[in-house]
Amino acid sequence: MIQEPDDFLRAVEAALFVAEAPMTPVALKLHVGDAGDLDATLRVLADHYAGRGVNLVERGGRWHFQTAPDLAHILRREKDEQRKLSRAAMETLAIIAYHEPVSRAEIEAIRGVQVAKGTLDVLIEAGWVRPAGRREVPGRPLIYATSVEFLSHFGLSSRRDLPGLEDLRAAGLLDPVDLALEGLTGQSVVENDEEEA
Amino acid sequence: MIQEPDDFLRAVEAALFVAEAPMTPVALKLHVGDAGDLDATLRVLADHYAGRGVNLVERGGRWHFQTAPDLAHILRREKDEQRKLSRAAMETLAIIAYHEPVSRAEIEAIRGVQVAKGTLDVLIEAGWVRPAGRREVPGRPLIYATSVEFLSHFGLSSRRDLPGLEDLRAAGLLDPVDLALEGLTGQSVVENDEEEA
Amino acid sequence: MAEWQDYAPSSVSPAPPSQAPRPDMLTVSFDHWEGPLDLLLTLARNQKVDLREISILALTEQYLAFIDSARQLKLELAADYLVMAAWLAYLKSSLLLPRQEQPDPSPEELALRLQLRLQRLHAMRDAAARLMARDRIGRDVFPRRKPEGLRLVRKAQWKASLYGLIQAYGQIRARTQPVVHTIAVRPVMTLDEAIQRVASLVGAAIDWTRLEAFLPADLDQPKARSALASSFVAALELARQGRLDIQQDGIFEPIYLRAAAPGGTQG
Repeated sequence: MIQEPDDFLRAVEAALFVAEAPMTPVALKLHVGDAGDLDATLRVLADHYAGRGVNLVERGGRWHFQTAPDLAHILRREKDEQRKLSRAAMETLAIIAYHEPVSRAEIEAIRGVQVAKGTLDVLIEAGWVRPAGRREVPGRPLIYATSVEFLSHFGLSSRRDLPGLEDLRAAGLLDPVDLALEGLTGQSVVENDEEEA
Repeated sequence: MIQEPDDFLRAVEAALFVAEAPMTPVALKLHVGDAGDLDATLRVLADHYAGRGVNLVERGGRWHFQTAPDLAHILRREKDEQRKLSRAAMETLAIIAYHEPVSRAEIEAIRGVQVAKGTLDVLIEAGWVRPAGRREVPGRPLIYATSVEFLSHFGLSSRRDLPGLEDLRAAGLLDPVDLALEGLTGQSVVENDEEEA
Repeated sequence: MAEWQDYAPSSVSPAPPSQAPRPDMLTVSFDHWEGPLDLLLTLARNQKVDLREISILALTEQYLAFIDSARQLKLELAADYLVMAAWLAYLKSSLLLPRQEQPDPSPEELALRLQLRLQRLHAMRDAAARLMARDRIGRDVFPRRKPEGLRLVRKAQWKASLYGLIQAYGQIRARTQPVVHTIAVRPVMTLDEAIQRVASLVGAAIDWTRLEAFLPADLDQPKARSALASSFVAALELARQGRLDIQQDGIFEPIYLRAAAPGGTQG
């Protein structure tokens, strides 16, 4: 059954292994010569690799090795990491949620500090914020809005569920005294967490 | 006889196939998981590829696929021509490999000439030699050793595979001259006594 | 011992060792050797295949002859070649000395030491050649030229709570809202009012009376405190004017007032 691989087959195998791109039989012959039946050898090789982790496939007359399609997850292994949103990102998200759609300049105006480049990226990567077109004003800035994932992550059925300013005040969340106190206890009122966004 | 490759083996095969550098079993496990006996699988794979155009080899505890050496002539390309190492660099590399860790002064003692400025740099730049701390003697000289890249480049599973290492060791040719002299003069004194007697 | 392999990388070419070991056959260019030890090794290998059997005396003579011929050709010789020549000349004369006149260390030991050094250099040269002859990556064996690469994608699972969100918003608003200071109009009893009131009431009080008794009844809290403070200051002012006396038994004790006794101020 299993025949010892002959040198021609070994050469074809090696040539395809090192190739930078899929190879036509003509190109292969430049390397491996004419010492064997190339078409037959390619078929034997393709058969040999058929059930393995690496397959030899032909696409548009060019041959190449590729990993078996069902193993894609091995090659791109994702590892979940729980990460806490930085304060800058949290504030930016809050502003988008309350004021959407907003441009970056508007977010900065409300926050009173610049929005670092990575901050919006993080929110978009998290799936909570999406670009929502451009504002038809000079410069046509991108505007941002929250996503459906945002609502589901925070358990909101709509943005209207967000507590209004009056609710916030009643809850003491607008109390400057709290803010000052938080500053004193070192809970980062100062905007030095931009870079960790 | 031939057993159908199982998914774990296929995964290991695919991971090694796409890997950009030789992989340790630990790194492999990050991708292929723990669903099988990795060491045994690596050996099965190495056996499977042993006679083929592509081989699975272990170098310094790391595994990679490479083409069979006898096929070099069909695979070598003009631009693969490597920068030739100077004789000084080759000897210095050999001295480091067979004596490691070794200081510059010790290399010079063997070669009988100073190690030129660029010689060690070339070897370190090639990734074959690395500084390996300092010798705790007066002056605390830097000492050098070979790297895992050295092993993979020269096709060595481990330093024990260095050609002729055991012979050289047995012949005392890796001992410093002083040490060898001690042994020899001890003997020669006896011989002289016998002659005189 | 592994056989001594000829070491002849193409970049270096002293005269092939297989040729007759005549010193003048060596190309007289000192660029070929990496120092005197290298030259000595070349000479030694011309003499014997096994370096353990070479004659150091013969080697010394070859080296000296070689240096001499170079001198006759008026070649520039690096200092270390001459140093080695001098040392070998000394070694040669010591080796030829009668035994009892031998200096310490013995010339035999020096010769042996040189031999050991040559053996070691030769061994490493041999090892280097064998190392270079191995199947080297990129020359004899090839990895894939364009591997796709394994990716370990760290996917962040961002954590954030609704409370954190609205708290953040509250803090932005609190931080960025202009702070307005409103000074509330508080219910107070003015000093003038208090002086008038205390002055009129104290006239009616013959005996010591507590300060609080001079305050209007049923005042609410802020006004009551203001009235107390104003009345106290009013009492001080009236006392200064000599219109009433103040008495307090100690700190925080009740303060008593009465109309000023004619002619006396103490109380």
